[in-house]
Amino acid sequence: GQVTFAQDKFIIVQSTTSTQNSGLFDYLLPIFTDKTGIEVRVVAVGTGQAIKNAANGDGDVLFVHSKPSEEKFVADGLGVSRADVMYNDFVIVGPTSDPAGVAGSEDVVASLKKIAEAKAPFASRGDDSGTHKAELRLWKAAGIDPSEASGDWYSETGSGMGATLNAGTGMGAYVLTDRATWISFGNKGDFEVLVEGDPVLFNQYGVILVNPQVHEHVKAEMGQEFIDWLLSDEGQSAIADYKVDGQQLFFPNAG
Amino acid sequence: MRDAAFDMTASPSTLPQPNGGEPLLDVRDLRFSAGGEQLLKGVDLTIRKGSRTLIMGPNGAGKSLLLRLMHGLLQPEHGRIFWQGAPMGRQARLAQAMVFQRPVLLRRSVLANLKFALSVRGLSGKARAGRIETALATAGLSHLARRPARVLSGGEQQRLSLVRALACEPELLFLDEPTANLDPASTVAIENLVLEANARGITIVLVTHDAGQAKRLGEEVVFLQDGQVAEKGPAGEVLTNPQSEPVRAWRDGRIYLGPNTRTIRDHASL
Amino acid sequence: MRDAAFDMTASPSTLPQPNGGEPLLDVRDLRFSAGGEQLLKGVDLTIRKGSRTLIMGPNGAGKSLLLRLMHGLLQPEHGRIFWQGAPMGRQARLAQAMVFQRPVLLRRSVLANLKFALSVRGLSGKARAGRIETALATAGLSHLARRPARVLSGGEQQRLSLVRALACEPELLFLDEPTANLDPASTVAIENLVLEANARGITIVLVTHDAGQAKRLGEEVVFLQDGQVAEKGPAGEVLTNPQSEPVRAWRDGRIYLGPNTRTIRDHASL
Amino acid sequence: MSSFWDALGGAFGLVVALDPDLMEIIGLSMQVTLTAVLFACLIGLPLGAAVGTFHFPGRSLVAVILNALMGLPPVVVGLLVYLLLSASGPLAPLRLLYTPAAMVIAQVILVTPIVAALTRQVIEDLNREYSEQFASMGVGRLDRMTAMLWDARYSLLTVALAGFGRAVAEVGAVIIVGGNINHVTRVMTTTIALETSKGNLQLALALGVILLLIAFAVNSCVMALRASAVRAAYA
Amino acid sequence: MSSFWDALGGAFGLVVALDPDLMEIIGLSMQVTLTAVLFACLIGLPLGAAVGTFHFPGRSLVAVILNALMGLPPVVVGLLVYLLLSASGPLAPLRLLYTPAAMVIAQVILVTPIVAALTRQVIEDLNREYSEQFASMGVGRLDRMTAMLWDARYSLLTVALAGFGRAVAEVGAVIIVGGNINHVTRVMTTTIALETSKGNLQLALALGVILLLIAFAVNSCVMALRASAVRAAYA
Ligand SMILES: Nc1ncnc2c1ncn2[C@@H]1O[C@H](COP(=O)(O)OP(=O)(O)OP(=O)(O)O)[C@@H](O)[C@H]1O
Ligand SMILES: Nc1ncnc2c1ncn2[C@@H]1O[C@H](COP(=O)(O)OP(=O)(O)OP(=O)(O)O)[C@@H](O)[C@H]1O
Ligand SMILES: [Mg+2]
Ligand SMILES: [Mg+2]
Repeated sequence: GQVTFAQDKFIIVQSTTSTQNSGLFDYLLPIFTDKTGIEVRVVAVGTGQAIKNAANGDGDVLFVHSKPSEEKFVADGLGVSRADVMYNDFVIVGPTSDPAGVAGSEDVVASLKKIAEAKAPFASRGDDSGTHKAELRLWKAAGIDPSEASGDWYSETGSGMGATLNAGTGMGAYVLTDRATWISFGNKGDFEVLVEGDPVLFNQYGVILVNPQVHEHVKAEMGQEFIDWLLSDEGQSAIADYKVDGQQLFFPNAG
Repeated sequence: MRDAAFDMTASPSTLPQPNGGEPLLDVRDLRFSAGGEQLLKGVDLTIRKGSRTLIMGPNGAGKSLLLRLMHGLLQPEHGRIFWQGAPMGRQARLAQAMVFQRPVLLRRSVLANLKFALSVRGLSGKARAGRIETALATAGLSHLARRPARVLSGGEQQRLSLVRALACEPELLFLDEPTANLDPASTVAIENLVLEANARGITIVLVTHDAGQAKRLGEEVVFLQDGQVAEKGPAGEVLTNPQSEPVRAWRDGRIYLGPNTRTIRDHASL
Repeated sequence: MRDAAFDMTASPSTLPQPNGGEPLLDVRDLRFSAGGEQLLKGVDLTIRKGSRTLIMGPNGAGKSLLLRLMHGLLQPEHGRIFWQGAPMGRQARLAQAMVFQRPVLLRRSVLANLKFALSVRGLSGKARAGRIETALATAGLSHLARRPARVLSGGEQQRLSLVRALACEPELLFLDEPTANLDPASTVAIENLVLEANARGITIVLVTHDAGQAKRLGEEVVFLQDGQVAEKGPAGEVLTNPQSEPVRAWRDGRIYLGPNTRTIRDHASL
Repeated sequence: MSSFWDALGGAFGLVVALDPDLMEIIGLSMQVTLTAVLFACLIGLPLGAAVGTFHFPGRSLVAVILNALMGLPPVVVGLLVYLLLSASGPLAPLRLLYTPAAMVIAQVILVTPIVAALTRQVIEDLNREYSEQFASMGVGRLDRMTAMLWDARYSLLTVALAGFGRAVAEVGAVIIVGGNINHVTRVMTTTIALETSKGNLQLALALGVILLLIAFAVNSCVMALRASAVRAAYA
Repeated sequence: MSSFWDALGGAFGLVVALDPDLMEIIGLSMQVTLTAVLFACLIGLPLGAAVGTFHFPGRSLVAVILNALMGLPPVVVGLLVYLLLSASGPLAPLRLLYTPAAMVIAQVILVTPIVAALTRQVIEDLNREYSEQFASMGVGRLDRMTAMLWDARYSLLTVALAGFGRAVAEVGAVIIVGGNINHVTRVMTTTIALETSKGNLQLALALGVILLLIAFAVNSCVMALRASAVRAAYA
C-alpha cells in the first residue's frame, strides 16, 4: 500500500456501460462508501476501452463482462486475480410486430436463423464488446455470417448498448441486449423482450484488482476492500436487492 | 433663432417663396445632438430647384452633418425636412446623390464601382456601358478602369466618387469638399462639370473652404458657425461684404472667438 | 533619365552637395511598380537637413507613393534611398513622421490617439500629459479630447493627425496635403506651425496642390508628372517661371497632354 | 508511444493501399461534411448578413441567440433530429433515420449558427464602412447584403472554414442520427469513437491524424484558391 | 413529444428547486468551460494576432494550419490528452487524469485553434487599415498586437463566444479524459450523453435545453457588458 490522504480516499473502477446505465452502481456504491468511507469513482466505457485503460494503470479495479478477455488480462500479469461477481442474461428485443416471428421462442440460435431468413433488420453493437462477442458466437452457432449483410438488414452500429438500443427502436430492428440495460432503458417504444431463457444467453461479470506490481500507484488495499465487499454476503445480497420495476437485474454468483 | 413651436407646425407652402425656383428642400429649425452635445442648433434653410447653394464655415461647424441630415442619412432630433413639400422619405433620397468628404469606394475595381452604382438604379446592358464609359472619360480614369478602387490616389478617388454620383443623374447633388484633393486642372474641370450639371437642371449643394471656388460657383452662400447659420445670402454679397463677425473672421483667416468658443486658449495657438 | 548602373553604386558622399544643409535623405533612381504598371519611373531627389521641400504635381503623379517610399513604408523595386548617408532602416523611420493624405486614426478617443503615439516613443506620465495638452491646444481640439476620433469632422481629423505627428518631434516630417480639408484660419495656423517647426530644425517635405501655399512655404519645389520629376528648383523660380511644359500646364489649370498621356480623349472632358 | 507510430504507419498503409473500407469511410465523411457546410453557408451567410446589416426590433436579441446557438450541444441536436425522424416521430415517413441525409441535417443544424454568428460580425464591421454610402445610393436590402457578402468574401472564407472544422470533427450528433452503421453511415469520427471504445487507442489516434490531414488538405485548397483569386483581381 | 415537455418541466423543476446534483453538474460545466475559454483566449488571441499582423516566412502555412486545427476531432484530442496523462503516459506524475483539470486541458487544446484562427482573420482585416500608420509611428511588434487586439475587442468578443460555444457543447474529449465520474467530472454534456445511452431521451433533451439557456445567459451577459462599455465610450 501507500500513504492515503483524506482527499485521496477513493478508487477508480473501470467498468462497462451496462453496469452504469442499469443504475446498479448508483444503488450499490453509496452502501459501500457509507460503510468504509471509500469513494468509488466509476469510469464507464466500452469493454475494450475499459480493459485498455486498466492495462495502462488508469484504474484500480476492472469490472467487466467478457470472460476470455478478463482471463487474458490476468494471464498477462496485468491483474492480480479474477473473481465471478454476478450474472444476468442476454435477451433479444424487437418490435411487437415481430416481422421474423420469433416471439416467445427460447431457442436463440433458431431465432437468429429466422431473422436472417426474413432479412428482418437486426442492429448489432459491432464494437467488440462483451455483448458483441456473445452475439457473434451465437451467429456462428447458427451457421450464419451476418457481416455479409452488413449495411443491408444487418446494421453494425459501432456503439454502446444504449446507443444501439436507441438505433434499434429507431429503425425497428432486433437487438441482442443484456437484460439489465434493457429493463432500465427509457426509450423502449413498442419494443419488448421476444427471446429469452436460453441457457446460452448467460452473461457473467467478473472483477479484477489491477496488479500493483505493474502499476505501483494502484490503491491495492482499498481496491481489494471493494472487491472483498462485492464478494461478501453483504455485497452479494445488495446486488440481489437491486430492482427496477420490481425486476431483479443481476444475480450474484460469487464463490 | 426661430420659434420652434411655430416651425414644427409650419408647412412649407405657408412659408414665403424666395424668388427663383420653387423650394426643393426645406429645412426647418433642424437640431441634432450626438455624444451628449448639440452639434446643430436650429438650422433653417431652403434649397430652391435649380439653384447652387454653397455651405461654408470653419472646421467642425457642422457642414457635413447638415448634408447628412438633408440627405436623410441621419434623423434629426428636432425640426423637419421637406422634400418638394412632403416629409423626406426613401423616394426623396433616390432623387438625390451625395459625394462624401471621405470617398467610400467598394472593395472592387473602378469599373465595378460604377457598375454597381448604376445597376442599383436599374440600369444594365448597353445603357449602363455607355454611361460608364462617359463617367470614366469624364474623371480621366479610363486607363485605370480595372484597378482596384482602393489603390487609387486621393484625387483619383475623389474624381471617381464624383462621377459615380453624377452618373446616377440625381435631381439634387450634395458635394462635400469635392475638390479638396484635386490638382488645379481637375479642380477647374470639376467646377465646369458642376456648372454644366446645374445648367442641365441639377440642383447643387456644395461644401467648400475655398473662397475662390465659392465665388466662381456660388449663387447662394450659407455660412455655418458652431452649428448655427451665421449669415446667408447671395454669394457675392456674403463673401465680399460680410455682415457678421464670423464670416469676416473667416475671410481674414482669423479664428472667430465668438460666444460659443469654450476658452480662448483652445484656439489661441492655432 | 540617369544611368541606373551608375546610380546603384553611387554613395551619397560622392554626390555633389547642394548648398544649404547637408543631405538628410537621398533618393537615387527610384522605381516602383504595382498592379503590373510602373508608377515611379526613376526619381532622383535630395532632401537637405532643415529644408522645406514641396512635392507638387497632378493627381496620380505618384506624390503619395514617393512619400511612402521615402518613409520606408514601401520597398523600392529599383534604386536606393539613403538616410544620412546610410541605407534606410527602422531607425531612420523612427526619426521621421508622416501625416497621411487620408488620416488613419485609432478607434479610440482623441486623447487616446495622442497617448498611444507618445507612449510608442517611450513617453509617459507628466512629460506625456504636457505634450498632449500642447498638442490638443495647438489643434484646437482641447474641448473634443474625449470624443471618439472617428467621429471628428474631416478638418478636425486632419489637424489631429498633424499634431500627433508633430508631438513625436521627428527630425523629418512628411506632410501629404495636410490642409486639404482645412478652413482658411486653420490653414494659416498649420502653415505657421510648419514654419515654426522648420525654424526649430525639423526638415519638412510637403505635398500640396495649392500654389499659394507652395509660394508661402516652399524653398525647394519638386514637380512630379507621371512618375517622373518634370522640374525641380527653388519655389519662386519653378512656380513663377516654369521651364517645363507640365508645370506651365499645371499653373494654368490645363491638363498636360504629354508623351505619357494615353489618349487625348481620356482627359478631354476633364 | 511507439505503438502509435506503428498504428499511424498501419493507417497510412491502408490509405496508400486505397483500402476500400477506409476509402468508403473517408469518402462518406467528406460527402456529408461538405454537403452540410454548403447548406449551412447557404442559410447562414444570408442570415448572418441580414442580422449584421439591418436594423429591426429585436435585432440584438437575434444576434445573441445566434451566438448562443454556437453552443448547441451536438448530442442534443442529434437527439432532436432522431426524435423527428424516428419511426414514431413526425417525419418518420421520410425514412431518413440512419442515412447520410440524416447526418447532413444534424450537421446543418449544428453548423448554421456558427456560420451565421461569425458572418454577422464580419458583415457588421464592413457595414460600418459601407452603410452611409449604400443608403445614399438607395441600395435595396437584397443588393446590400449580396454586395457586402461579395466584398467580404475573403474574410467569410475563414468563417466557412470554421464551419467546416466543426462539421468534420463532429461525432456526437452524427452517431445518434447516423447510427455509425458499417457501410452505411460510418464516417471518420464515428470510426474513431468506435476504435476508442474497442480500446484500439493507437488506431483511433492514427485515424484522427488522417482526418486532420484531410482537413488540412481541404483548408490548403481553399486558401490556394483564394490566393489565386486575389492575384487575378490585381492582375 | 408531450413527454418532452414533461421532462423539460421536470428538469426545470430541478433547477428551480436548486437540486444539488444538478447544480453541481452545472457548476462544474461552467467552471471547466470558462477556465478553458480563458486559457484559450490567453493563448489564441495573441497567437492569432501575431499571425494576422506580422510577415514571416511560412506565415500563410501557419494560417492554414490554424484553420485546419479548427477541425480537430474532440475524440482525438481526448485520446491525446488521455495518453499523456495516463498512468503509463509521460505526464502521469501530475495525476491529472479523471480530474476537471484534465478536461480543461483537453478543451484548451480544442478551443485555442478556433480562437486563434478567427482572431487572425479579424486582426488581419484591421491591420490592412492600421499597418502603414503603425509602421510610420515605429510601433513595436508587441504594441502593435496589443493595440489591435484592444481596438478590435468588440469583434473579438464574438470570437471568444464562438470558443465558448464549442467548449460548452463539447463532450467527446471531456468524457475520455474526465471519465464522466459522478460528483467528480460529470458535466452537462456528459450527463446528456449518459441519459441518452440510458434511453432517457426526453430528459437528455431537457438537459440540453437547460445547457442552451445557460449558454444564452452567458452570451446575454457578455453582450450587455459590451453594450454598456460602448455606451460608456461615447458618453
Ligand atoms: N457621432 C458624433 N459624436 C460626437 N460628435 C460628433 C459626431 N459626429 C460629428 N461630431 C462632431 O460634430 C462637429 C461637426 O462635424 P462636421 O463633420 O459636420 O463638421 P464640418 O463642418 O463638416 O467640418 P470640416 O470642415 O472639418 O469637414 C464636429 O466637431 C464633430 O466632432
Ligand atoms: N497598389 C497599387 N496598385 C496599382 N496602382 C497603384 C497602387 N498604388 C498606387 N497606384 C497608382 O499610382 C498612381 C500614383 O498614386 P499616388 O497616390 O502616389 O498619387 P498622388 O500623386 O499622390 O495623387 P493625388 O494628388 O491624387 O493624391 C495612381 O494612379 C494610383 O492609382
Ligand atoms: Mg465636413
Ligand atoms: Mg496623394
